[in-house]
Amino acid sequence: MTIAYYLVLAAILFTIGAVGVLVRRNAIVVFMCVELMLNAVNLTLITFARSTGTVDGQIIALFVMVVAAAEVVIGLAIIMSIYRTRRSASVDDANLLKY
Amino acid sequence: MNSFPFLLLMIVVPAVGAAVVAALPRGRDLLAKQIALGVSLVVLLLAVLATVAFDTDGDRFQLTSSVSWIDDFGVSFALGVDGIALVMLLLVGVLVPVVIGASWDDEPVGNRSMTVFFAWILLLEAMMVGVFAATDVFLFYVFFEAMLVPMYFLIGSFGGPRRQYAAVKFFLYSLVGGLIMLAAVIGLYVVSANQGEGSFAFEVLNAIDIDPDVQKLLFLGFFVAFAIKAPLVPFHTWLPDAGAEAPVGGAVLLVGVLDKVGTFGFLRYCLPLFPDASRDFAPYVLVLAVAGVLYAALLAMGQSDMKRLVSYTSVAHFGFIALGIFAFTTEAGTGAVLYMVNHGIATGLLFLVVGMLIARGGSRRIADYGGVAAQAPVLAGVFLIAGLASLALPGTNSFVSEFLVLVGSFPTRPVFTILATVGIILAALYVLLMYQRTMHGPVRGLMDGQGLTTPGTGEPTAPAGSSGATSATATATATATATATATATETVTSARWMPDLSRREIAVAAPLVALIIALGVYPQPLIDLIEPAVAATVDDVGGDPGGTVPEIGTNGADTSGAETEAGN
Amino acid sequence: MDTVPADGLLSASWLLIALPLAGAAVLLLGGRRTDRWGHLLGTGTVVAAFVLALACTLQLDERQVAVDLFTFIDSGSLDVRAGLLFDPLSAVFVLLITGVGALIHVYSIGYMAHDPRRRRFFAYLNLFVAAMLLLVLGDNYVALYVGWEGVGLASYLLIAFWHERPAAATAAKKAFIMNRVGDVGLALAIFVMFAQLGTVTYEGVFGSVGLLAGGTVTAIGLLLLLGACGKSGQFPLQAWLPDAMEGPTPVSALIHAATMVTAGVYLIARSAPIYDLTETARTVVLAVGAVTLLIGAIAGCAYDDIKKVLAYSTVSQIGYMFLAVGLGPVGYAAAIAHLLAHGFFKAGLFLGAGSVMHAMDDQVDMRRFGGLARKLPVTFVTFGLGYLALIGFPFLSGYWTKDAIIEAALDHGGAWGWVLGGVAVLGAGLTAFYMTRLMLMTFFGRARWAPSAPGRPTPHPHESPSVMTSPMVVLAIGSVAAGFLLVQAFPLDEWLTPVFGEPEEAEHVVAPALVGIVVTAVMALGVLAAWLFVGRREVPAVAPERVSVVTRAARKALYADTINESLFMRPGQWLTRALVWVDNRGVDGAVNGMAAALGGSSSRLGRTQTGFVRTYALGMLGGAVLVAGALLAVTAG
Amino acid sequence: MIEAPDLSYAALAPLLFLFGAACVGVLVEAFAPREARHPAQVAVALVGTVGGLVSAILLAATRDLSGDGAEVTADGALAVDGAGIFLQATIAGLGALSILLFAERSLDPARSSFVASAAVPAGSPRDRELLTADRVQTEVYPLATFAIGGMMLFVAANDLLVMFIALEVLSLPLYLICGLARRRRLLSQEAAVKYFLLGAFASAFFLYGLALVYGATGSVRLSTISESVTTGGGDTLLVLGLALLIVGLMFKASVAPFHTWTPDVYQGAPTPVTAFMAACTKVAAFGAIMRLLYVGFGTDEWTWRPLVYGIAIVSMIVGAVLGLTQTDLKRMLAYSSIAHAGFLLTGVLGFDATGDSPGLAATLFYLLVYGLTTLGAFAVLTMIRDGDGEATHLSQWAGLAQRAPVVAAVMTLFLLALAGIPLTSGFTGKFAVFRAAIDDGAWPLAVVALLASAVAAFFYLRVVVLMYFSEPLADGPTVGVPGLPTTIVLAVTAAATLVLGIVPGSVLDLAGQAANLVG
Repeated sequence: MTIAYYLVLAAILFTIGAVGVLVRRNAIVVFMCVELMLNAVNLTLITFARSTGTVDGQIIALFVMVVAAAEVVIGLAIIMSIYRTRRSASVDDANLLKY
Repeated sequence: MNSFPFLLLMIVVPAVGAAVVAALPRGRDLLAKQIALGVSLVVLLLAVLATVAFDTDGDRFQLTSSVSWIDDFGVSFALGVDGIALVMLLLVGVLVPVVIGASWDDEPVGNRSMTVFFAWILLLEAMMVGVFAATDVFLFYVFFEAMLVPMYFLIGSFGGPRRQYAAVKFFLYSLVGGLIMLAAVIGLYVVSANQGEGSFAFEVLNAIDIDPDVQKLLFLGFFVAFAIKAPLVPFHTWLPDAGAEAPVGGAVLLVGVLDKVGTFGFLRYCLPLFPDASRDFAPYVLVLAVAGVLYAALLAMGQSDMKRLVSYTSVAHFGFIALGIFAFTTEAGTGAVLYMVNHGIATGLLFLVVGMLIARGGSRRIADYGGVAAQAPVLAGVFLIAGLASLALPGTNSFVSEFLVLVGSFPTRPVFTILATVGIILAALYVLLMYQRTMHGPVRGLMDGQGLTTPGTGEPTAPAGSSGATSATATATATATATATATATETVTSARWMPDLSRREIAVAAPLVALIIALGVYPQPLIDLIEPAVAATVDDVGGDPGGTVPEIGTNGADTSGAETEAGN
Repeated sequence: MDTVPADGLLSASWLLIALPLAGAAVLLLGGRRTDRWGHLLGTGTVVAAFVLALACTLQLDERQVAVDLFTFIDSGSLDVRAGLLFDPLSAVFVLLITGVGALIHVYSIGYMAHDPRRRRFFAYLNLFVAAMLLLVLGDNYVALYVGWEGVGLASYLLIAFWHERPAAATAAKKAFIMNRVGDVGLALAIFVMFAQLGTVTYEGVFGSVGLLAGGTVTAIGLLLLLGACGKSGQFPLQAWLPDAMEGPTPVSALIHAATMVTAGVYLIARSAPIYDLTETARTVVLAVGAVTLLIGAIAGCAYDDIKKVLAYSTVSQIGYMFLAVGLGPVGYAAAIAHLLAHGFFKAGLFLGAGSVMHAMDDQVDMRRFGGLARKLPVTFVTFGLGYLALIGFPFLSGYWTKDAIIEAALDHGGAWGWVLGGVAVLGAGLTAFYMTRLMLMTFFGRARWAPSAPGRPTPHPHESPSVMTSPMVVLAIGSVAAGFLLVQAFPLDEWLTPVFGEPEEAEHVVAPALVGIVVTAVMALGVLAAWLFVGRREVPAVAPERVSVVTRAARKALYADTINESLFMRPGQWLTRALVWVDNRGVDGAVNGMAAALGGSSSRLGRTQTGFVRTYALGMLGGAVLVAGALLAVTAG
Repeated sequence: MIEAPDLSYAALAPLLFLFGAACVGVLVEAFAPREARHPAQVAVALVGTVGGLVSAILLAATRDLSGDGAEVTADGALAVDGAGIFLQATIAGLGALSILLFAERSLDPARSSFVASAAVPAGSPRDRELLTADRVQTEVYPLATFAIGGMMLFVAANDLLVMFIALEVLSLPLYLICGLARRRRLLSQEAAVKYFLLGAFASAFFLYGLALVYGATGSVRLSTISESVTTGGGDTLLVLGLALLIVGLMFKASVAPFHTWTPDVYQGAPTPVTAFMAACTKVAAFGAIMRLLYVGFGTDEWTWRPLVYGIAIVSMIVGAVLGLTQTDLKRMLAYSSIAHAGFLLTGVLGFDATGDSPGLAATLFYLLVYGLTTLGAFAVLTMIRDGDGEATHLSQWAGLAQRAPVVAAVMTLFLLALAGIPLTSGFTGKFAVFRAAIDDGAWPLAVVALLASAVAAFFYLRVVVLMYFSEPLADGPTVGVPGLPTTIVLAVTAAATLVLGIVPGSVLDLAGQAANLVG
C-alpha cells in the first residue's frame, strides 16, 4: 500500500504550499509556494501513472514543468516591475485597489 | 375593413413620430409640439375608426394580426383587441392629445429641451397602445417593461424637485414586479410546452387547463406585478411620489393609463388564465382592495400636497376597480372596466386643473391657496367638476362605474361592498376638503398677492416656481416664484393677481369635461362595447356571465348562497 | 295599480326636467354674456315648468303614467332605464316644487339684485329644480338616487354661494357630507333590492317585495330611512340643516324649507309598499319623527338667529311628517298634506325673514330687531299669517294638517299611541312658544336696531320692493287656505288613493273634535308662555349667560354638533394623522428600509474586499474547501 | 514507437489562424523597425482574429456540426462540435473588437492606453518623459493574440491536459497585459500581481483536480472520464478532483466565491484589457465549464447540480449587492460581471442528460450578447476622460447627457441591456437562460435570479440618473472624439445590442443549432 504514502506526501506538500501562499508576505516566496503546489501535483501524477500503469501521468508532469517554467518567467517579470517601482516585494503593500 | 392594420398603425405612427420629434434640432420646439399634437390626433382618429370597425357581437378578439417574431421562444407579434382593450385604447387616444395641449407652454428644468419631452410622450403612447393591444403574453410583457423607460425619463428629466428619487423608485418598484411576472410568464410557457406546443398566445394559454397548485404560483407572479402597477395597498407608496414629482402631463398618463395596465392585467390574464387560483385568492385580494379604498381615502385627507392627494385618491379608486374585478360578476366587471376609463378621464382632469393651479401659484401645498374661486371662477368650476367626478356624483361618468361596481359586487360579496360603500363618504370628504381649502374662503396663503407677479397676458406663470414648491414656507416659495418670474413684470399687492384659465387651458379641459358629463348621462354605448369581453372573462372564471339574477325570495335575507356560488 | 304608457301632453313631461336644466346650462356656459337677462331666463324656465306641470296634472285623472326615455345602464341582469313616473304623488310634488320654486325665483330677482353673481345664483336654482323634479319623477330608485344627490350638489353650491365666508363654505361641506352619510343608506338599500329582486324600478320592487323574508324587508326599510334622515335633517343627521342657513335666504326658503328637505318624506311615502310589510322599520320611523320633532322644537326656543329658529322649526315640522308616514297607510296622506301646507307657510316665513334681513342690513340676530311691524307692513302681515298657519291657529293650514297627524298618532292605539300623541301635542305647544317669541322679538316691542358692523350706519328699515313682496303675499294666501283645501275641500287622501290605496277609516281613540280643542288649548298656552317670558319684559341686547341647564342645552341644539365632533370628526382627524404617519414611516419606510439594508450590507460585504492578495487567497481556499465538502456531502448523502 | 496523430486541419483552422498570427507578431516584434511595428502588429492581430472568426464561420457553414460533422481530432484531444465552433467564433469576434480597442490612438493625448516601455519603473523621470512618447509596448498585440488563441483552445479542449495548457496559454499573457497601463501604472501593476498570484494559485487547484481525476479514472480524456463516471460514480477521488477542477474554472469565470480578484483587476487593468477580459475570458471559461460538466460529468449531473445551484445564487447575490455601493464605474461593471456569471450558471443548470434541453443554447446566446454589451460599455468608458486618463468615478459622469447626448444614449443602451430591459439583447439573453432553468424545474433559482437582477438594475440606473437627471459639474470630464477603431467597436456592439433585442430570432436559431457537444 505504498501508493498511499506518496499521495499523502503530495497532499501534505500541496497543503504546505497553499498555507504558504496564505501566510508569506514576500511575493517571491508566495510564488514559490505556488510552485511547490505544482510540484506536489507532479508527484501525485507520477504516483498515479505508476498505479494506473499508464504513461499519461508522466507526460503530464513534463508538461506541468514546462508550464511552471513559463509561469516563473511571467511571474518574476511582473513582480520585478512592481518591485522596481515600490522598492518592496511585499504583497501586502500592494493594496491600493480595494472595496 | 377589419383587414386594415389599425393596431399596428397605432403603435407605429407614434413611434415614428417620436423618432421624428427627437431628431428635430434644439429650438424647434413649436414644430415639435405641432408634430406631436398632429400625431396624437391621428392616433385618436385611428382609435375611433377601430371602434367603428369593431363588432360588439363578433369574436372576442378582433382586428387581430399575428406575425411570428421569435420562433425559438414561440413568440409572435400578435395584436388584437377585445372590448376592454378597445376602450383603453380610446382612453389613450383621448388623453395623449390633451396632455400635449396641457404641456404646451411648460418650461423644461435646467437647459433641457422640450422636444425631448414630446418625443418621450409619443413613444410612451406607442408602448401603451402595444401593451393593451398585445394578445401574446410575451409581447405584452415586453411592452409592459419597455413602457417604464419613457415614463422614467419623463419623471426624471422634467419632474419636480425630488424627481430623481421618484423616478428611480417608480422604475425599481415596477421592475421588481415585472421581473417576478417574467418568471411566471416563462413558467406559463413551460406549462403550455408540457401540454403540447409551447406558446405565448393568449388564446392557446386560455384553452389549456393548469394544475391548481401551479396556478397559484403563476397567479401570484402575475398578481404582484399588477398589484404594484395598479397599485393596491400595500404596494402603493411609489405612486404618491411619482405622481407628485412627475410633470403634470406625465402624471396624467401615469395615473390615467399606465396604472390601468395593472387592473387590465387582472382582467386579461389573472382571471382567464388562472381561474381556480383567482377564486382561491379572491378573498385576500378583496381585503387589499377594500383596505385600499378606505386607507388611501383617509391618507388623501391627510395630505398637504395637492398632487400627492390626487395620487392617493387614485389608490382608493383602484381599490374600487379591484373590488369590481374580483367580485366575478358581469355587472361589477363591466363597472370596473368602465371605472378604468372614467377614472382616467376624471383624475386626468383633476391632475390637469391642479397643474394649472400650481402653474399659477408655483406651489403644490394646499395651504398656499385659498379663495381662488373668487378670482378664477372658471378654474374653480373645472376644479369642482373634476372633483365631483372623482367623488362619483351622479351625472358624472364616475357614478355609473362606481354604481355598477358596487351593485354588481353586493350579491356575491356583501360585506366587502358595504365597507367599500362607506368609502364614498370619505371620497366626498377629501374632495370637498381640498376644494374648500383652495377655492373657498378668504384670499389666503400665496393668494394674498404679497410679492406675486401679474402675468401680463392670461398665460400661466411657468412652473419655474414649482422648483421651490415644497420649500418650507409659502411666503418663501412665493418670493422664490417672484424672483424667478418677476423679471419683466412688476410685483403687485392686489388680491386680483391670479388669472383665470387661458383659452388654451379651456380648450384642454373642455373635451374632458364634455366626456365626464356625456358618459355620465349616456354610458350605454361604452357598456355595450365592454360587456361581452367581461362576460367572457367572468365565464372563464366560473361566474355567471349572464349576470347575478337572483331567484326572488328563495334565498331570503342571506346572500351566502350567492357567495358560495362565486366561491366554489 | 297598473301604470299605462304616457300619451299626449304627459309624454312630454320630461320637459319638466329639461327646461330648468337647459336654463342652468345656458346660464353656466353662457358666462357674462348672459348677466343682463340671466335671472329672467332662470325664472322663465321654472314658470314654464309650473304651467306644464299644471297641464299634466289636469290630464292625469287618477292614472299612473310612465314615460320611458332611454337605457341608462344595462349590464348583466341589471337594467336601469331612464324613465319617469307621473302619478298623483309625484304630481303633487311637481306642483309644489315648480309652484313655490317659481315664486322664489321671482323673489330672488329682487333679493339678489345687487349681487354681482346673480346669474350664477339663478343657474344653481335651476339646477336644483331640475334635480328635484328628477327625484320625484323618476320611476326607479336609481333615478331617484341621481336626483337625490343632484339636489345635494345644488344645495352645496347654494349654501356656499357666498363662499368667501368660511362659515358658508364649511356649512356647505357639512351639509354635503352628512347627506352623503344618508346617501350610503339609500345606495345600500338599492344594492339589496337588486341583489334580492334583480330590479330597481318601483313597479318591479313593489311587485315582488312581498316575496322577501321579513328581515330583508326591514333592512331595506331602515336603509331607506337612513337616506331619508340625511336628506330631511332628521335625528341623528339633523345638525347640518341649521348651518345651511348660511346660504342666501331664498335658498333657505326653497331648498331647506319647502322642497329638498321634504324629499325624505317623499322617499318613505313612495316606498309605502315596502314599509307596509315591516312593522319594525315603521316603528323606527315613528321614533325618529317623534325625537326629531322635540329636538327641533326645543332648540327653536333658544336661538336668537331668526333663520336658525325657522330652520329648527323646519326640522321639527318634518319630524311631524315622519311621524305621520311612520304611522303607515293612515298617515301617508296626512303627511303629504302637512308637507304641502308646510311648504307654503314655511317658504312664506323664510321669505319674510329675508325681507326683514333685507331691511336690517342682513342682520339675523332678533335681539337687534323689534318694532318692525310698522316699518314693514306687508312683511308683517304675510309673515304673521304664515306664523298663525304654522302654530296651528284654528282653521288655518297648520290647524288642519297638524291635527290630522296628531289624531292619527293617537289612533295608533296603545301606549305608543298615547306617547306619540302626547309628543305631538307637546310639540305643538313648543311651536307656538318659539314662533310667538320670534314674532314678539322681531315685530313688536322697542326697536333695538344697531349697526351690523362697526362703521356701518344703523339700518333704516324699509319695505322690500314688490318683486319680493308679491311672492310673499301669494304664499301667505296659500298658507291660509292650503290646509282647508287639502283636508276638507279636495281631500288629498282621495287624490292619492291610486298610490296609497283606499284610506281606511281608523276608529278614533279620542274624538277628533276633542283633539282639536286640546291642541288649540296647548297652542294658546304656548303663546301665553311666550308672551310671559318675552313679550312682557325688555329683550336684552345680548343673550343672558346665567340660564338654566335646559336653555344652555337648547342653545347648543342639544349638543348635536358636540357629539358629532367628538364622536366622528376628532377621531377621524386623529386617525388620518396616524395613518399618514404609518404610511410614510411604516409602509414606505419598510420599502426604503429594505433599500437601506441592502446598501448597508453592500458596504459591509464590501469590507471583505480588503485589497490584500492573501485574504483573497484565503477566500478562494475556503471556497475550495466548501465546494469539495459540498460535493462529497452530495455523493455521500 | 508512437505515430503522430492525424489532425483535421480544416477543423483546426481557427486556432491555427490565431496562433499563427501570434507567432508572426513575435517575429514582427523582433524584426520590424519600431515605427512600423504598431500598425503592423495591429494588422497581424486583426488578420489573425478576423481570420479565426471567418474560418470558424466557414467551418460551421460547410459541415453539419450538430450531426456527423462533429468530430474529435488530434487524437481525441480537441473537439470540433457546434458549441465549440460557436464559442470559438464568439471569442474570435470579441477578440477582434478588443484588438480594435487596443489599437485606438486618438483618444488618449498620450496616443495609447498602453505603456511606452513596461521596463521603465513607474514614476521615474524616464517614465514621465515617455508618458507622451509615441512609443508603445507593442508586444500587447501578440500577447493578446496568444490569449485569444488560448481561449479558443480552451473551449475546444476535449482533454483535461489540453484544457490546462489552454488555461495557461490564455492566462499568462493576460497577467502581463494587465500591467501595461500607460497611466496609473501603480494600480495596473498591482492588478497584474494580484491576478498573477491568484491565477497561479487557482491553476494549481485545477491541476491537482486533474491529477486526482486522472488517478481515479486513469485518463484525462473527457469521454473516458464520463464512461468511468457512469460505471463507478461517486468515487471520492473523482469527486474531489471534480471539485478542484470546478474551483479552477470558476476562478476564471469570476464566479463568487472565487471572484475576489475580479474587481481589483478590472479596475486596475487598462480599460481595453478589462473589456477584453470581461468579454472573452468569461466566454472561454464558461465554454470550458460546460464542456467539463456536460461531456465529462454529464452522466453524473446530480453530483454537481446542487453545487452549481448554490454557487449561482451566491454569485448573483454577491455581484448585485456589492455593486450597489461602488463609486468607480470599472469596479461596478466588475461586480456586474460577477452577477452575470451567476445568471450564466442558471443557464448552465438548464441541462439534462437527455441533451434536448435549451440550457446549452441559451448559455451560448447569453455569452455572445453579454460579451458584446460589456465590451461596448467599457468602450464607452474609454471615451470619458479627464486630465489623468479615464474618468471612471461616478460623480464625474453627472449631467453627461447634456454634454454628450449620443455617448450618454449609447451608454444608457448598454446599461439597460445589462439590466435586462426588454427590446435590448440583455433581456433576450436573460429570458433564454431563465426559461432553460425553469424548464428544468429550477424556478426558485430563476426567481432569485430575477430579484438579483432587480437589485442590480439599481446601480445601472444610478448611472443613468447621473447622466440625465443631474446637472453637469463645472469641471466635468471631457468626452474624447473616438478614432475609427473605437467607433467601429461602438457601432457594432450598440447595433448588436439593439438587433439582438428586437429581432434575435436568427441568432437564437444559430445558437440552437450549435448547441451540441461531442464526447
